[in-house]
This record gives sequence, C-alpha cells and structure tokens, in this order.
Amino acid sequence: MNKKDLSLLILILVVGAVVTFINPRFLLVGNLSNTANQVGMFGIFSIAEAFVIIIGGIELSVGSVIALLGVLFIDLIVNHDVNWMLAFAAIIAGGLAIGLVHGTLVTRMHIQPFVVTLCGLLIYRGAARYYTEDATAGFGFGASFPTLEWLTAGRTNVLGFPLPHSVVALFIVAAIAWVLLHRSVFGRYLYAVGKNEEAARYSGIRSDRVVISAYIICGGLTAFAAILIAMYTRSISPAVHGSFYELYAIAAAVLGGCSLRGGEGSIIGVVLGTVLLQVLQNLVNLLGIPSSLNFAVMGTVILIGVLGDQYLMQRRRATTAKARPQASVAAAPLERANAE
Amino acid sequence: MNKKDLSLLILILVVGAVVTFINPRFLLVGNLSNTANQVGMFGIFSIAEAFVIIIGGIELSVGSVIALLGVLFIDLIVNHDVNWMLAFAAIIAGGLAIGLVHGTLVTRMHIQPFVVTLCGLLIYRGAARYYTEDATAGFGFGASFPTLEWLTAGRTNVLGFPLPHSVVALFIVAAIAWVLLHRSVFGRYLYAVGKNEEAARYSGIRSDRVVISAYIICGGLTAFAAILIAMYTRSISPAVHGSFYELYAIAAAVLGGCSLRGGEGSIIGVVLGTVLLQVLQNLVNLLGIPSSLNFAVMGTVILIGVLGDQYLMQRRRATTAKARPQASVAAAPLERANAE
Amino acid sequence: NAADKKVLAFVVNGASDFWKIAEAGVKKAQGELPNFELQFKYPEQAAAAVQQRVMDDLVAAGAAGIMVSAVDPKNQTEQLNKVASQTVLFTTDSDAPASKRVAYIGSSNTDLGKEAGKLMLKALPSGGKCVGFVGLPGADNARERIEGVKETIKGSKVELVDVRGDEIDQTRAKRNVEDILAAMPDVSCLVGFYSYNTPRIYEVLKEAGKLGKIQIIGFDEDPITLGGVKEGSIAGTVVQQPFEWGYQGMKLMAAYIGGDKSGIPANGIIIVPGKVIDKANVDDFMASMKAMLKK
Amino acid sequence: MPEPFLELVDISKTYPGVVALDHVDLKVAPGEVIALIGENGAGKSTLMRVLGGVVEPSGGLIRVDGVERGSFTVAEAIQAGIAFVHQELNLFDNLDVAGNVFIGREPVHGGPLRLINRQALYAKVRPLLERLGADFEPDAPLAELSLAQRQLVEIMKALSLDARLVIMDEPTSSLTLTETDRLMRVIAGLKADGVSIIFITHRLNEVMQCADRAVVLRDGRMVGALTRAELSPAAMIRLMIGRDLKSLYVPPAAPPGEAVLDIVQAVTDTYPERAVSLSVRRGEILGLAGLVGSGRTELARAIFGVDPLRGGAIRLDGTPIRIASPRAAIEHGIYLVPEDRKSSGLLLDFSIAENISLPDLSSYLRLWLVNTARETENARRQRERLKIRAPDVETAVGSLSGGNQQKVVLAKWLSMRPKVLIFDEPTRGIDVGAKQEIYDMLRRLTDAGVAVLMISSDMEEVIGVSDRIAVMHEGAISGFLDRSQFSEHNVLQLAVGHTI
Ligand SMILES: Nc1ncnc2c1ncn2[C@@H]1O[C@H](COP(=O)(O)OP(=O)(O)OP(=O)(O)O)[C@@H](O)[C@H]1O
Ligand SMILES: Nc1ncnc2c1ncn2[C@@H]1O[C@H](COP(=O)(O)OP(=O)(O)OP(=O)(O)O)[C@@H](O)[C@H]1O
Ligand SMILES: [Mg+2]
Ligand SMILES: [Mg+2]
Repeated sequence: MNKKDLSLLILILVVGAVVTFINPRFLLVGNLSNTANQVGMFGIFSIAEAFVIIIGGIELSVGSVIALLGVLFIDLIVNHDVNWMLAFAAIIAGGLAIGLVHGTLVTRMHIQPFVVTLCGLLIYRGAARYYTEDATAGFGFGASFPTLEWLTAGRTNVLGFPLPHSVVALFIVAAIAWVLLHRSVFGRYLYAVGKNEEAARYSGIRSDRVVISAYIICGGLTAFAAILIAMYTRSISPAVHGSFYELYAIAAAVLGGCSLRGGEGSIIGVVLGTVLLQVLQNLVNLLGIPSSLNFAVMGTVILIGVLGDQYLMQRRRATTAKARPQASVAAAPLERANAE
Repeated sequence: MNKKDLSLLILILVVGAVVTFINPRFLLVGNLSNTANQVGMFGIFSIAEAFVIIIGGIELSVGSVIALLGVLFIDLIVNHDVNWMLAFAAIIAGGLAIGLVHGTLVTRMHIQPFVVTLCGLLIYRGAARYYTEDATAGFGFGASFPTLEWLTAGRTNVLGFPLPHSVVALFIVAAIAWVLLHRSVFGRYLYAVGKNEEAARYSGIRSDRVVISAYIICGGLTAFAAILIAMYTRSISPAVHGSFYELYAIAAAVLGGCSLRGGEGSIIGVVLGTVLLQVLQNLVNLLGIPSSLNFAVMGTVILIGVLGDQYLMQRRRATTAKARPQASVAAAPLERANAE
Repeated sequence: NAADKKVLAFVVNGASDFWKIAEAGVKKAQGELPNFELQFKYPEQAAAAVQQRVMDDLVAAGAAGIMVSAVDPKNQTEQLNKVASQTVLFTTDSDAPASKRVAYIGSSNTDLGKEAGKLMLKALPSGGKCVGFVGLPGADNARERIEGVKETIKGSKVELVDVRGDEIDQTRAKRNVEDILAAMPDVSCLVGFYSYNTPRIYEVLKEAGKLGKIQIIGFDEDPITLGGVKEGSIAGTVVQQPFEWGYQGMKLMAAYIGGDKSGIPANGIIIVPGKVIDKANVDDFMASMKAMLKK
Repeated sequence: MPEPFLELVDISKTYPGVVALDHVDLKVAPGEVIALIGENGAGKSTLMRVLGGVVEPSGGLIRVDGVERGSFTVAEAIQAGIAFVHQELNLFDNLDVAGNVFIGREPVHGGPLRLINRQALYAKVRPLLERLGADFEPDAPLAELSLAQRQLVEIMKALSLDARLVIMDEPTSSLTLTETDRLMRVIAGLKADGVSIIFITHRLNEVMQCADRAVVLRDGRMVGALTRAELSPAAMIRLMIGRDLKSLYVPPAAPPGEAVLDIVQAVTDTYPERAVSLSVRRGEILGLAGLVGSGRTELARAIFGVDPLRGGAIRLDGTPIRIASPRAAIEHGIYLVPEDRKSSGLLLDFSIAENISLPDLSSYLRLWLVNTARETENARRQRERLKIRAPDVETAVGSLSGGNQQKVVLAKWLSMRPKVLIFDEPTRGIDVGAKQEIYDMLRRLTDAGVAVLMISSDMEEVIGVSDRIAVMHEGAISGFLDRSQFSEHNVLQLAVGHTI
C-alpha cells in the first residue's frame, strides 16, 4: 500500500468517525452491509475503468453499457427463458465484444478514445431505450431465480456480518486485477504503454494488443457489474439506469491515484476511492442532510480530502528536507507532473 | 481553415443534404433559425471548454455552472428586482470567479483538473438545488424584461432571415477567441503550455498565469452562455438544468480537433463541432425518429464521420505517397500521436 | 429532543415543483403532529437504484414510516417489501399493488389522461393532429397518461400522432416544440404531459405568434400554465392534488403507527381525484394554491 | 576479419521534403566496432533506426545471416540479436531501474499469468550496474535519476540482451569522462566476446579510442570509410564536412572585465548543506566541470529560477536580484540552454520559427498580435547563421535531427540580447562542424561583453573553450583553474574531491 492509498484510507476513516459520532447508526451491521454491497457493485466497474485509464485511454460508455447489458440480461432470462448461466455467459461475451470494438477503433483506426467511447455512450443508451421502447425492464412480481439471486444479490453470514456477495465478487476481481497489474508482465506493459507508448514500441511491446486487451478487460468487468446491478435494482429504466456511472468510475479511479495521462494507478487505491464515494452517499442519508445537498457534500469532502493530502505532502516534504539534508526536494516538479 | 475543419464542414453538409432530401422542411427559414439559435448558445460554452482543453486541462462543471448561475440570474432579476444590467455583470463576475478558483486549485494546489472540476460539478449543482430548495426558478407568467429578452433571446431580420441574437453573440465571441487563440501572444502561450508546460516555463512563460487565465475565460464565457440559456428556457429546474452539457462541450471541442492531451484545437473546428451536434438533434425531430434513438443517431453519425475522415486521410496519404516518392509513410507514427 | 421523535419520511421519485406542493402538505401535517419528525426526501436522481438506496438508509437510520412515490413500482415490489418488513410503508403517486405496503394515496394517471383527452376533444371539435411532449416517455406516469388520452380520443377525428421525449432537459423540451412546428405545419394541438412541458409549448407558440391558432392542453399547475389558462391561450390543464397526498398521507401514517387503523380502507387504496382547470375555475384554483404554498 | 553476418544493402529513406538516406550499404562482421559519424542530420540515427526495426526503409534490403528481408519490426530486430540504445531516451518514468532495463523481456515464473520473477529481475540488473559503475540501486525509481544516469540505464538495457550487435546512438553525449572510459572498457569487453558494435558519436577522440572502422555519412549518402590505420581526426573531419577545419577553439579577443554574475553561497535542494560561490566576468567563458550528479545542473536551474534557491544570493552587476521564475531570469538577461532539450528546451510540435520566438514574443508584436512575417524572417536569419538543416522554418522541431534541435534551442536565445548565458551541455549531440560554429559564436558573444557559464561534461570542450574552469564536487566548488593550470588531470582531481 503506497502513501497515496494510505492517505485515502485515513480520509475514509476520518469521515467514518465523524459520521459515527453524529449518528452511531452508521456502524449498524445492516448499514455497513448495505454500503458494502454498493461498494461491491461500483468497485468492479471502477476497476474496469482503471485498466483503461492506466493505458492512457478513457471509457465513457460504462453507464450506457450497464444499461444495455442489464436490459438484455433481464430480457434474456425473463422474457426468453434462457438459462441464466447461458445468459450470464452471453452478457459477459457482449461486454468483451464491446471492449474489443472500442480497442480496435482506438488502435487500428486511430480515433481518440474519448470520441470512441462517447459515441459508445450515446449508441448503447439509445440501443437500450429503443430495444425496450423506453419501457422499464424488470423481473415483475414473483419472478424468481433463486440460485442466481442468491449468487448475485444474496448475503452470507460471516461471523455475524451479512457479507454481500457483490463484495466477495469485488474481492476476487480486485485480487486478480492486483496480481495482473502489479505482478505480471502484462501489467508492466499496461503501465509502460500508458506512460510512453513510443518507448514501449521501441522496446518490442506490441502496444496495440496491450491497449485492446485493456479495453476488453474493461468491457468484460463492466458486463459483470451490469449483471450485479441489474440483479440489485431488479428493474432498469433504460433512459436513466447507470447514467453518470462513468463519472463515478473515473472519479474513483482518479481518487485512487490514477492519472488521466496514463501510466499510473493502483487497484487498492481504486477500491478505496469507491469506498469513499459510497460512504459519502451513505452519510448524506444518515445525517438527514437535504438530498439536494448530496452532491455538494460529496464534492466538498473530496475536495477537502485532496487538498489536505496535498497540504500534508508539502509539509512532509519540507520537514524531511530539513531533517535529512541529503533528501531530494527536487522531486517537487515531478510530483507536480504526477498531480496532473 | 485547416483540413480537419474542412472535413467536418463536409460532414455537416452531407448530413444536411441527406436530411433535406428526406424532409425538405429542414431548409425552412424558421427551422434553420431555430437550429442556429441552439448553435449560438451551445457554441459559446463549447468555446469556453476549448480554452481549457487547449491548455491540457478539462472543465467538467460546465453544466452545473450553467444551472447555478442561471438560477441566480433569474432569482436576481425576478425576485430581487435587481437591474438586469447589474445582474448580468454580477453573473459574469461569478463565472470569472469560479474560473479563478478552479485555475488556482489546479496550479497552486496542484490538484488534477479532473478532480477540481468534478468537485465543481457536484458542488455547484448541489448549491443550485439547495438555494432553490429544488424548486424551479422561472419568470412566472407575464413577467417581462423587454430589452433583456430582445437582446438575449430575440431575433433580428437580416435579409429575410430571422437571425437569433445568440448567433450574433457566438459570432462575436468566436471572432475574439479566434484572434486571441490563433493570432495573439496569449494564444501562442496557451498552445505552448498545453503542449509542454515545462518547456514553456523554460521559455519564460508564466505558465501558472496562463492556465489560470484559461480557466477564467472559460468561467466567464460559461456564465454568458448560462444567461442566454436561462433566457431561452425561461425556467430552470436546478436538479437537471444543463446536466450533461459538459459532455456536449467536450464533444464539440474534440470533434473540432482539440486533443484532450492539450495543445491542439481550432475555434472554427469547435464551432463546426457544435453545428454538427445541433443539426443531429434537429434531424431526429424532423425525420420523426423515435426520441429514444436521439442519442444513438448522434453517436452513429459522429462515429461514421470520424471513421470516414480517418479513412480518407489514410487514402490520401497512400496516393500522395505513390505519386510523390518523396512523401512520407513513416509520418504515420507522428499522426498517430496527433490522433491521440 | 428531536432525536427521540419518531421519523416519518416522504420519499419522492425525483426533484420537481410538483413535490413542493406535497411538501407543503407535509409541512402542514408536521404542524399538527408535534410528536413526529417529518422528513421530505428527494433522491438525487430519478432512478430506482438511487431511490432504493435512500430508503435503505432511512430504514438504517430508524425511520418509523416511509411514504414513497416509487420510481418503478412494478419491479421494485420486492425491495418495497423489504422496506415494508422493517417499517410502515405507504405508497403515493404511483401504486405498487402487489407489494406489502399498507396503503396507497394518490390519483390515477390513466384517469388524468382521460380528463386531458376530454379537454382535447372539446378544444378540437372538428378534429386535428396532436403532438405530445414528455420528459421520459417510458416512465409509468407518462405511459398511463398517454394511454388515457388515447383511450378517450379513440374513434374521434382527434389524433395523437407523436410524443417527443426530452430527458427532462428544458432546452431540449423547448427545442422539441420548435422542431415539431417546423416539421408539421398542420399540427393543431400540442399536449404537455409533464409539468414543465406546457410552459415550453406556450412560450414557443407565443414567440411564433401562434397562440390561439394551435390548441394547448396541459398537465399540472406550473404558474405559466395557469397564466395561459387564465389568458385563454391554453385550453385547460389537469392537476393532481399532491398537497392532500402529503397532508392526509402523513396524518394517516402517524395515526396508523399510533394504532388507529380506521382511516385505511380495506383495499388500501385512497384515491384523491384530479381536477380539470380551465378558464372558468382558474382564479379560484390559483388563490387556493397561493394559500397552500404560503409558509 | 570474419565474414559479415549482417548487411544493409542499398537502403533509402525519404521523409516529406527530406532524403534522409540515399542508397546506403553497410556490412557488419562479428566482433567489429564500427563508428558511424557525420554531421547533424546526415542520417546516422535514421540508418540505425532502420536496422533496429523502428523505421521502415523506403527502399533496399537487410540481410541477416544470408536471409534477405525488406524490413524488421522491433521485436524481429531483437530476435535477430540487435540491441539499440536510442539517441533520445526512451524510458518509463513510472518504473524503477530494473523494470526499465528488462522492459519487454521480464523474467517470469511459469504459468498462464506470466508473473514477474522479481528476484531474478533484480539479480540480473545488479551485475550490469557494476559493469557500468553506476551508483544507483536497481529499485531506484527512474524519475529520480539525472539525465546521465538515465543514459546509463538505456545502455544497460542494450547490454542486458545477449545481443550479437549493439547499436549505440550517441551514448556518451551526456556522460563525463569517467563513465565514458568505463563504457569504452565495456565495449572492448563486448568486442572480445565477439559482439559487434555500431557506435554513433560526435566526439572524435572516442572514435580514435575504440573503433575498428569509421563509416562516414553525409547528406544521407555514405561518403567513405576509414580503417583503423587511416583513422585520424583530420581525416574524419574532412570526410564529414567536406573541408578541413581550422582549430576548433578560438582564444578571447580581450581580457575579461569585472564580474557580471555573482553567486554567493547559493544552496540548492539536492545538497542543502553545501553552498556554491562563483562569479562570471564580462567577456569570459567560465567552464563548470564535474562528475555526473555533482550538482551543476541543479545550480543552473536555481540561477535560472526553475527551482527555488534555498539560501545565498545572486548579484547581477553588483546589485542583488531575486529570481523567482525563469521569467524573472530572462527579464534580467540571464538565459539557460537546458541539458534536456526534449522535455525542457523545445516544443517538439511547434515549428522552428515558433520555438525561436517563444521567449521574446512581445518584440514581434503588431497591434498586439504576433507578426508572423517578422517571426519567420528572424527564424530564417537564425537558420542561416547556425546552419540549421531543415526544409524550412515552418518545419516542426520534432522532425529535426538531434543536433539540429540543439541549434534551435541556441537560436532561441541568440536572437535576444543576453547578459549572462548559461549553457548546460551546449554541444550535446552536435557535430564538429557545428561545434566550431557554436564556439565561434560563444566567442563573438563574449567579445561583445556577454558572460558565459558553460556546464560541460566533455573534457576536451571544457579545456578548449573555457577561459577559467570551476570544478564541482558533491554540490560545492572544489576549485578554480586558470588557463595555465588547465589539464585533464587537474580537472579530474578536483572533480573527485581532491585538491591540487
Ligand atoms: N520523423 C521524421 N520526419 C521527417 N523528417 C525526419 C524524421 N526523422 C528524421 N528526419 C530527417 O532526416 C534527416 C536525418 O536525420 P537523422 O536523425 O538520421 O540525423 P543524424 O545523422 O542522426 O543527426 P544527429 O547527429 O543530429 O543526431 C534529418 O534531416 C531529419 O530532419
Ligand atoms: N528529478 C530528480 N529527482 C531526484 N533526484 C534528482 C533529480 N534530478 C537530479 N537528481 C539528483 O540530483 C543530483 C545532482 O544532479 P545534477 O543533475 O544537478 O548533476 P550534474 O552535475 O548536472 O550532473 P549530470 O551530468 O548528471 O547532469 C544527482 O545525484 C541526481 O541523482
Ligand atoms: Mg541522431
Ligand atoms: Mg547536468
């Protein structure tokens, strides 16, 4: 866990402590479990986004993909009586295919990632709405897929804590992503391509493949998240379902240390970023803050957190420079660069 | 006008021709005037966004600023009986102040522009909603500010064409911005800082000031657009007014040749990008396409346009390479870099 | 001590002025219910998931009763049941009849649509083409209103040829009206299905100088809509009575929690009928609105 | 001499408006050390890029072990045993030293996930560090290394491949004598192992030291090859620039005047416990020598206002001044030619003209707007003066050869009125002909009263050009040398912290 992750963790703990102090119900098992459930769902697609951000791209269609694939998933199992395992596989395949298309357009056709995924945002949303004729897709009353429901939206009691399965899913995804990013050759290539694509090519890395893979991973994970979210809401209004989620994902990734210039970011950071965003949502409701202020509170806390982090870093740098004369202060311009 | 702008113009003309062919009413003076009016409003804040994108930043709070300042403007003149010229000045000052804050946080506190303006997006939206207690702010029935209305939302007959004043405003803004960006020292600095901040600093450019100025310009222009839009809708539901407009602005800028890596973009391009987006909106209604497909049509046309442009560029390159053996094929990596 | 009071919450489906009136009703109820703390909650987005989250958090915070206008009642049934199992649940605005809610208080959107249909027939005695405008055409309330309209005008010469959606973006809403005027020169009546649609129609027609030439039928009680009705340029508007939902709903809920279940009918449905406002009764209505919203 | 295993046959390469390579042939035998020399823009880097698979040739073929092929990809070149040290560094700021050295070839544990074997990775890097005498750790973040240290990392990258041919494109351009010596030994070792080396440099003494053969390019054509026996600086220069060169170094016309720039007890970030004092006099070139990492660049950055000064004072013409930003320095007439032109010296996407005018745009104004005609005109003048090889002044600087890019950086400052010029490695990557022009220019500037502070790691240059030499060691001045004391020995003694 690096310093950046640590200060994010501290921020989360501080916010949590403040909330608990004002309303101790924050720590109720039920509340924590609900929040954890949200973290599970949002964390998975935030990790998906992080993969693309690390290679220096961006994925804006997350929310629309969640809507489109969610609608299709429900439609498959409810209206077409497809076996849910088959449907599950089909949806994941759909996500991977979307990623493949995005990656190919970016690398082979040389279109800016922002443009490609913005078009994706528009097209998938439109497709979802057209497909359902703007009607809400849902399970209806009594429709029941006990295994699927238990697997995706259920909770298992672990030492008295009802652990949502979405958290288990996030844990598995994060663990694999962590190994992949921080320990495998492929991860190394992701960072290399993100930082300096030309140099990566000079080093014999097939950067196009790396970029495409990142989009494919992103697509697959987003599809997985889409299923979890569909099973949580059990109803999808195609016009609004998942909208703005790309901003959540990007915010979580950026809070967690990803730079939009590519080449930076850690999985732990992204998960912590998601936790912070969800705790903030929870806080607004628990403290009875007018919901109109929900967004404002979120924005303010993030800003204060980032400012505090920056302030502490500058102080730390100043003191170490005094204490250890050999230490480098020249890192300042570099960190500036990182900060951008 | 560079090649990129030209191909955008051609795309617009093609789309226009197709629409006219299907529904000749597209060319009705009234319809063109309505579309022009939209271009006027959206063009101004797209240019605002372009300034920030050119210095390598991003401004995500455009939509929220439009909501907050719009609400305040209406509130000032309707509920507080402030003279509209005063209110106008106050709102523009507010926009400039917001820009100043963003610029300062980015340069002095070294916070990523994405984070700063995302917090802005959340905070201003929250502020607008809290201030109005989520109620719609509007002129009410019969409230009338004839001069203000004529100036902002009126149209003047020019050779039989009812020219909306928002277009006149856009024209003036674009002309000044064009001179500023493409002909003045300040513009040169903007591009230099966007391309390579360090090298710019080594050349004696006070890059912090340049960055802050870009945000301030962006804030001021956005405030201006906020007033025009408020006078157009005459009513603002703070929870949704202007939401997603930042994406419109970024899309217009990117379509117009801005790169999110900074240092690139032309004003003509941005205006043409706005025109394209608005013609697409118009098309959906004129051709009676289900409104659920609105977004999908927009996305598809943009994608086809960009793809076609890319294809033509590659063909052109290939043919010139054959004709003139001197020509470069290895320029490809360079253009690749530009495309990103 | 506020913390000791029982919390009753009114959770709406999204921010709009319409709910301001309900909020006024809730406030009035608060004045009469000193032992309760009444909260009025707007989810930050009109999405089922977001609303669900608000309710989950309210339950976690220990709310004694929740009255909700579910975003998607059909599919939210199970989650509503989850809430109902932990607290007293009322529904309003749009019912979830299959859920374990205690009672529904509100109006029927189909009925409101039928009223609007009648207004259309009256305004266009010799028939004509109509176009509707709405925020989210897929949302239940929109669908039911449109259905109601269609049911009423079926067989007549009045036709609803298209309904344009705008994602609750006012700029788009106004733009849609402009575009329809350009695309269909022969349109003879415009219907605003959401509260803000009617004022946008009014403004565009006013700017185009077509007030009076093209009929306007509206829903809800936006001040501009009422002004237009009063002026005679809007044929009429169909309003609900959210004030009553808020006021009566909260009082009923408090009584129910206090053990008095007499106010709840057997089927649990309490319909507060809508009203048609036209030139004849608009003044009275505006006066009573003013009185309601006075703080 | 053994049979060549690699042949470049009739290679051509054209860019828009430029013929970079014009039917070039080259054969490489095992264990052969070839020096590739030529003026800036002669096509040396391009030829090597073709060989390294980075650039596709427009014509010709490459023969490896008798197999003919049109071109390589980078991966194929690596496969064929070709390692490449690029002229412009291609490293990853976000990885550590070991990660950079083995990028693309990480040792892995088995298994489908291909996890990196970190132990093996670091173990493999350590001997390389020792071989080059590098003083940093394998896990040092690259972002913290100085330019010279990065250059060593780039070299290690090539050495780590079991290559049959190592291409080094100006590997020594930012190295000092010590590292260069060590590199020469490494080259000798490689040669003994039968590895071939192609070596691009503008320092002719290095060619004398280690080359078996020198191949000379001019205007994209091969104009000759010199065998070991024929090698002499004069012969090389004649082939390179097509004429003889009189002495590189010109003596000053007049004795130096009073001090212009005084640095009094200046403290920089890297060595907060050391202070530097020196003064540069009117009409003098003060050479600043020292080992890699001795803090010369830091000092220059502090004087120029890039980094804050942690203590001490700067006086200009006797008056103390505060320099908080490069802007302030420029306003005082103090200019810096930075050592890393790619990141701090130039805007690669801007044209030559736009780069030259950037620090001084206010003097190109016509009605508040930039007078592009004047801008172009001045750029043309500078192009003539410095012999910048480019199709025209609208060309993007990024497409120029390394040396020509350096000339653009110089042109930027020379078109303004300097009082004090600080050069950090002024001739890094510049060919002999151009070097002479730059030295001439320096002399003309000092004769006109400019004070020059020249940081240089090129011993010959320091001794040949300076009027006085200051030597730095670990963040402090370890001594000054007058012309009479100039010698390699003395400079080195001071550089390692001894006294003389
Ligand atoms: N990508 C490119 N686009 C256009 N022209 C190029 C490009 N790369 C190189 N050139 C041109 O090709 C010619 C040869 O350049 P090259 O880099 O091979 O020179 P060089 O001999 O290595 O010079 P130096 O000693 O300065 O490094 C130059 O005129 C240069 O401007
Ligand atoms: N960005 C940086 N971050 C951390 N340390 C740095 C950075 N740049 C330089 N250093 C360290 O500062 C010390 C002084 O470096 P400086 O560049 O001033 O030396 P120099 O004498 O100019 O040598 P060189 O030939 O390497 O340029 C070196 O030990 C170097 O490792
Ligand atoms: Mg070269
Ligand atoms: Mg140096």
